[in-house]
Amino acid sequence: MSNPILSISGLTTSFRTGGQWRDVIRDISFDIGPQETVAVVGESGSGKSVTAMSVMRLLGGNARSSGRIGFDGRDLLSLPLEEMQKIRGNRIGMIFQEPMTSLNPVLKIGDQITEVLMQHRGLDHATATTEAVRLLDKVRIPSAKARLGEYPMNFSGGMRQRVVIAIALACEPKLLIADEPTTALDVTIQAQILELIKTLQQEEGMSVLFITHDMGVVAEISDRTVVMYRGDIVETDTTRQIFRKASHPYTRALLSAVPQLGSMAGQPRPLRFPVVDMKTGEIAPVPPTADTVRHDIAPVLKVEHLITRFPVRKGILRRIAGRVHAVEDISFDLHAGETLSLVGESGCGKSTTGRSLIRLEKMTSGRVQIDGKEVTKANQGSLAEIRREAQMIFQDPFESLNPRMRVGRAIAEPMIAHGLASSSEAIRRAGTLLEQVGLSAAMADRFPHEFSGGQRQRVCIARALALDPKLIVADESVSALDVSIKAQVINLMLDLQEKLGLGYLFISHDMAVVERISHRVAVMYLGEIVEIGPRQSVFENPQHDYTRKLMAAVPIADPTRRQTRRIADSEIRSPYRAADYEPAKRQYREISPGHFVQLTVEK
Amino acid sequence: MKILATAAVAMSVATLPLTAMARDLTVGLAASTTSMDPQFYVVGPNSAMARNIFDGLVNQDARQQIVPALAESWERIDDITWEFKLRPEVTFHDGSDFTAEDVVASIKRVPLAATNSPSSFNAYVKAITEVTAVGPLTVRITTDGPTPLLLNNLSRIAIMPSEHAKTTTEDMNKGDGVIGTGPFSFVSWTPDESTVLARNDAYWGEKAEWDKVIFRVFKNSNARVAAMLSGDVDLIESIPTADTRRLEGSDGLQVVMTTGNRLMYLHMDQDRDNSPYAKAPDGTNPLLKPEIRRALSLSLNREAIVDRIMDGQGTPAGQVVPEGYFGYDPALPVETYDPEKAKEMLAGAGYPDGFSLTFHASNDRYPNDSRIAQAIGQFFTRIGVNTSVETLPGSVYFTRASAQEFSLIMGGAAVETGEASGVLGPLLETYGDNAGQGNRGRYSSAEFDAALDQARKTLNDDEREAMLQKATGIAIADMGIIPLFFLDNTWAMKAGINYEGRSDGYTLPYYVTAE
Amino acid sequence: MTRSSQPEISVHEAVGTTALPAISPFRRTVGAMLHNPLAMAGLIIVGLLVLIALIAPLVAPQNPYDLGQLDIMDGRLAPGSESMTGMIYLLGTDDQGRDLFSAILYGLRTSILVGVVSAAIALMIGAGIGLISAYAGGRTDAVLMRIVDIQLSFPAILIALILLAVLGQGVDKIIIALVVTQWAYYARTVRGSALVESKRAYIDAARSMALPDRRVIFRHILPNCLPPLIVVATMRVAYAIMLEATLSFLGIGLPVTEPSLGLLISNGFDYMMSGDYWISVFPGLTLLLLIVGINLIGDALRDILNPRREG
Amino acid sequence: MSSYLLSRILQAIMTLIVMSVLVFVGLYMIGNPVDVLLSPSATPAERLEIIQAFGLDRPVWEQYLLFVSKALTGDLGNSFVFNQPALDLILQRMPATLELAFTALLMALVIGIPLGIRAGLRPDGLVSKSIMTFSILGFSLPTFWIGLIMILSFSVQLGWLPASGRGDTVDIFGVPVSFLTLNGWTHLILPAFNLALFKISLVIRLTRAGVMEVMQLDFVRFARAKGLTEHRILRVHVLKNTLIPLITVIGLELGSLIAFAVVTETIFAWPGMGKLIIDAIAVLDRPVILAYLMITVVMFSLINLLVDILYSVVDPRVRLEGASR
Repeated sequence: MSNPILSISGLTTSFRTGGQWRDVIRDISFDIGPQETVAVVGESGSGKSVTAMSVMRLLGGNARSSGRIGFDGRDLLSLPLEEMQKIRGNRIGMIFQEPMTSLNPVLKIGDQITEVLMQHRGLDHATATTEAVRLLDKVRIPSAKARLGEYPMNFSGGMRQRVVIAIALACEPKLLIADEPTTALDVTIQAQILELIKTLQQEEGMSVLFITHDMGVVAEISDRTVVMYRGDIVETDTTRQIFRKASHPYTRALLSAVPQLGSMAGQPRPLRFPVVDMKTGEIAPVPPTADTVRHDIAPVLKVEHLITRFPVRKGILRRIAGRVHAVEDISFDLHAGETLSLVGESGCGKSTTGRSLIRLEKMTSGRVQIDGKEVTKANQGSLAEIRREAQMIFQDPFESLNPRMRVGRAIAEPMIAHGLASSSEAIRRAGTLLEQVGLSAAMADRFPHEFSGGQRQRVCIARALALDPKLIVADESVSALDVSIKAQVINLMLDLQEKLGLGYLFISHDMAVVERISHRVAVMYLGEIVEIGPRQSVFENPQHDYTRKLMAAVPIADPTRRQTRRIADSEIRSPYRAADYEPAKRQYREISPGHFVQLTVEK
Repeated sequence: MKILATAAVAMSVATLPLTAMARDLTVGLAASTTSMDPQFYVVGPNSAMARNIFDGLVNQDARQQIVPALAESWERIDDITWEFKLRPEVTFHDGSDFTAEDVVASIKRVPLAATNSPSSFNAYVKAITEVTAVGPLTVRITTDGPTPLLLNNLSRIAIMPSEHAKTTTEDMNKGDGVIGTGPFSFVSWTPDESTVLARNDAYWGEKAEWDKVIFRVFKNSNARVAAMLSGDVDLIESIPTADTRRLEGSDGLQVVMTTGNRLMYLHMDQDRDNSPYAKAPDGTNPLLKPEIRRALSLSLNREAIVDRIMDGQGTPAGQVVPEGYFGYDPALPVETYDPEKAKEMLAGAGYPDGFSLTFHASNDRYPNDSRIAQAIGQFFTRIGVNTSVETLPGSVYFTRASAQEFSLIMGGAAVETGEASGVLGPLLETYGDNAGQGNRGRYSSAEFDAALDQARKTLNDDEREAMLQKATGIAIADMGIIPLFFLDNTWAMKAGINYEGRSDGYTLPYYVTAE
Repeated sequence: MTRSSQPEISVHEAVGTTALPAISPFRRTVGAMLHNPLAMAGLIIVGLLVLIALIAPLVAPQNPYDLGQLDIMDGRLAPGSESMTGMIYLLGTDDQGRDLFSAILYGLRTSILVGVVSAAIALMIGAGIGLISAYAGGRTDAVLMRIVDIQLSFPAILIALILLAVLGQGVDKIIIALVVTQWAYYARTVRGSALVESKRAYIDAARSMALPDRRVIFRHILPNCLPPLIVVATMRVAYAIMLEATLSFLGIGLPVTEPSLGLLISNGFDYMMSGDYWISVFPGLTLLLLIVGINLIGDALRDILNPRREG
Repeated sequence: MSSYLLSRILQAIMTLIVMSVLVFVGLYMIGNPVDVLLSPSATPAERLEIIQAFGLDRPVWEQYLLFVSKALTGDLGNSFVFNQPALDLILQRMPATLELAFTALLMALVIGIPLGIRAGLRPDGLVSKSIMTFSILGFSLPTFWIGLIMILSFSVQLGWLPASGRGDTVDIFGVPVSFLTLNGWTHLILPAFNLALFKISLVIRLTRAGVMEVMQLDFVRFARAKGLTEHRILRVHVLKNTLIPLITVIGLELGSLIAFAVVTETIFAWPGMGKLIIDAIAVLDRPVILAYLMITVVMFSLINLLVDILYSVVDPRVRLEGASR
């Protein structure tokens, strides 16, 4: 590469913790050429974000960096702060992961844009305002002029990220650093933002340093890829080469753990992820999955016309001003040994469905039976019995364990509370359960904070198993995990399904994971199931517009299948309705056996 | 003194700037006047302020003895009829002449001004059945019976112009009709903050020395002392005992103490066999026995209390009025401190191991009241009476004390009239609808009642004094109350200013002189 | 959403045991306290003061509450003076001849007792109401929180003043007054954190396991509301002690014969200008030391238990 | 907004009713004011007369209803002691108290905010630690004690400032204020500082905590990434976010300043409402106690309302809604 825009060499950054300096990234070197997009990819703790922050020198007093960061012929690390401030936001733009918090909530959008223009380009306020309108137009924010006077709270996540991009690009930087810019966004919005970045890069002719953990996004956007693992660069190559034939075992392991949408074509049953030997990089063969679905007995879960609505009250009399129609008239069955996935974007009601089933939310109407027992009419006592049959695993492993309770105790507690075992017996069984989920019995004495995220999710699974349930509702249970850990946990879940004949209601926004794990899939949109059917049928022959849109938006971890998509810049709609709103009766059409699609009645 | 004032005026006209001309006196008061109506509320701060602006037919001197004021002389026509000759050529602050009509109107106004009063002046005029102007400068007063205290009572009634006889308290509080014949005229009043008066140049007596007097209110004693020490004020009243020595020791300051008319005393439950807070081993009320009460009295070292707790601001008492007061009996000594004898008497009365006693006192009504109570508790304990002390805010204390909820209490009583009867009646007379309202110990002696009653009806001063002394003797012999000491009234002032002090504690700038 | 800030071991995630001792949150807190010099200073100060308050009857040369042991002839002696019986008054005496050293020890007892007991009762009531409010939600919550709001908009001193005017004097009365003025703070704190906690997934998990409400509230929600509660309680104890002293100073607190620190200060202030400074100053310094100590601890706890700094 | 106002007014009225009932009954239980006021020599007939004149012979509910019906016409009764409308007495003293409280509040803000910002920006520095230690001291010094010490040192020992009282006042729109004269200032400064001390510490802590919290937020990092100077980040981004939550606290604190003025006014003999209420409690001047409470309830409700409205004006995220969390 002739003249790199950014040239990092020998960059080491350390943090001070407890009076000691600890290296977080070690001896990092890579370049970014003109108009090139370089992705830095890695899992949590790999140091990818620290690398980006080191370039911008945004790490604060507890961190120090050494090495050289060449930009424009100068070493950024040795620039005085005032000089650095002239580069930030001017020659190098940066966007962050959380669009919800990147903007100052009490300043108008317009001011937040113009201040950069005034700072770096020396514009007066009027010119800056005109320029700000142009920038908002450029990131495709409708009626830009009117929105300058609004506050961030009036913008959706995707729109905020557009504003952030507009600010980052305000001074036409030569380099854009994007630190996980789409991670917090829904998949259709993510696709929009990725497209936007790609388009703008071409228009502006800038280079992009793209930090992400998502191999799909990497495949989609980058020319070259830097793979980081625990503070080191393990591999740097063109993106195509990396995906075609990664040289480092870690990269291979990472890639093998990434589910690729469409890779399950022709596979009728769920499939485990391959396990890679970290030393040799050998991929062990995937054991075939047994047919676990028990169609012969009555379904373990039967849902009929479930409706859950949340009233929104206003005024002094607390009158109901409207309702959020979180779950709107949905029906399905789930058999023992079967995995049914509820898939959809945020606010579609998939989580509320799961929570309504075991009455964590109060359902408005409908009928739910678990193992033949009526949930709807259950009193406190029989509810306890029903809940024993149906357990839930939650999204955030950091949140779902009581931080003040030893994990053994946490697993034993339901057994004791339900009078299923004596205290000592329960603790003993907790040990067994820990072993069953791949941990050791000795860990029962530890507190949650002493475990990693993946381990915690295993603990949660162990706890869910404590009551010997027939059904597990897994609410985004693997979404927060790193890919490799995600793969392990999914493998564990499949093992347990085989061993125990569990039925899973798998709630997820991740189409690729859903494809891997499900027997059947239900796509939810605005509280309704728009399409439901056998996984193979739905994925290979999607019927509903929304299903297609969803699938088209998913980035595929294969640079050869990179596609230019035109995703309409639409927002996800809200299921809030006026108090007197009565939804229309929905009609479904059966496409193939068990595959139903909602007939579109909407405008 | 008149010469001095004139000289000052002359000098100022000649050479001095305006500020030096004014001889102003700034006084730090301990309590605020609550009303500018001199006939509204019988309470010290109001009466004291009224004395600056108003005169009575007669006034009380520094020892509360009667001196002529707006009445130059008087004679008793019979047992119930009095005739007063008024001072001629007296004018009110508004320039109008003072006549007999004004006296009649003023006395008749008293019941009107009593509306809503928490403690009205009615008591002082209730004996008067008729008051008439028999001449422009002659007034005749008829009473419902022999009233030896009529002059004392009249000394409390402020005389105001007849045209203001209908002026309401409310209006007077706004400054309307605050017009008297006194040495100072009213300028302004801010409750709880300040009162300003100006000299009445037409005063019938000697003119006051001060052009203007500013009274500032410092309820907090430390604040008052601090104001004195920092020179913000020229004179303060009511020195906190603790600061007596400091003020005395300060350069450029002097302290004046006079024996006051307020007696601190103990009341003991002499009514019930079972008293709530005094329990002999057998559960009965030991305070019923006079020898026990005597033993308690003997146990008290009054000198020590006055010296240590009051920093000398008091005079040990063996009877109800201080020396020099009408009804004082020189033959009654202050009880000598004798704890040994007290113990003997306890044993003699059958309580060698003492008894248990809870002693109640107020904690915000009298100077150092809670400290005195504790000290008394010490002395009681030392002769073997197992004593605990409880002090309460006056707001709670008085209600409960009146309801006989306590067994032994401390109180303070002031002789507003200058005569022993002012204390003997309320505190010691047998409790009843018209008598002994302050007798919270329920002492009752027919002999005492008879002597007091007779004194009240006797117009002859010598005879009356003898009867009062007799009554006092009986009560003290019975130990109906245990007298402790008389509170001293105190003032501190800048050197070069003099005030002789008064037994009623009033701070009257008229009598404040400069060297 | 990934948590890039959490150091995580990936791919070959250590499934085996690492020989780490299990550290309870409590022990972590204590450990952190021991490493904070200001907190240590606070702990030592408060520890010592509490200790001497506890053993006051053993170490005090005089029982200052026993009138029989006092003699006004020994009143207002300067520090170091000798009594008539040969005892040395280390810190001097007050107007009653009360040995100030003893009086401070006993006063400390009263002050700490009043502060701690009132805080404890207020905490129990407040925490209970806060939990109920958070867990019940809806109308119950609205009504309870309205009461709390109203209570909180009224300054403690005003409420205490009126209450004591109504109730009269005494240790029990002042404790009641302090409880009434303080419970709302605990209620709000507990409700706030209980709401946060009850929205967290581990509570959903507990509920999804059909644990009884009582168990969810007391075993899961309450322990996790403790950190902010402890901080508030520490600060509130200090405040309660100060408020008691203030009320005693205003003459509506405790009986004179059993002075707390506040009453000693108030009592001694009358003698301040006449030069007998010790009667007010020594109890004042003791009070100051006690409150500073407690606040130091509370401050350190606030930093340590702050969830933003955790992990 | 209007439904919000309505609910706030309803709430204030509820508070008024509850407080007045509680206080009325409470005062009824304490003691009979007549016993305190009347001279011991008064006869039962005189006593009865006064009791009737004050309406104290009627059952408590009747007295209360009478009070309420009069209160609705703006008559809160006459002070037993002053025989003046209690309301007038309090209103006369209110300017003094408000002047004291506002001066103290101003001091707290002017001193507290800069120190708090300084301590929050570099929390581990020596200066910051000194500021925090000072603030702990400020928290720990009982108002009354420090007041006494201040009088002792500045007035008695050094003689710099007057020990007590309110200095010369100047009328502004008929309201006497003392901050316009030098003499007034010298009287105001000690009590105001005494009252402010606790709040200074509070403001320091809140500001510091706010600055520290805001500095951690993403948008500050983003602002840095925009290349803004630290000065602008602090002035525009951090300060506004820090100070907005402070408004609520300041509102509540103003109320508590007015209440705590009771202590300061007692010590410095400041002629305000606080001193009046203490005196009124001492003699059980019921109408004054009640009127004081009614007025403080109204005043505090008003302050809280103003704070809420102000908050919604400066913070775009807040919208005023009917009574809810």
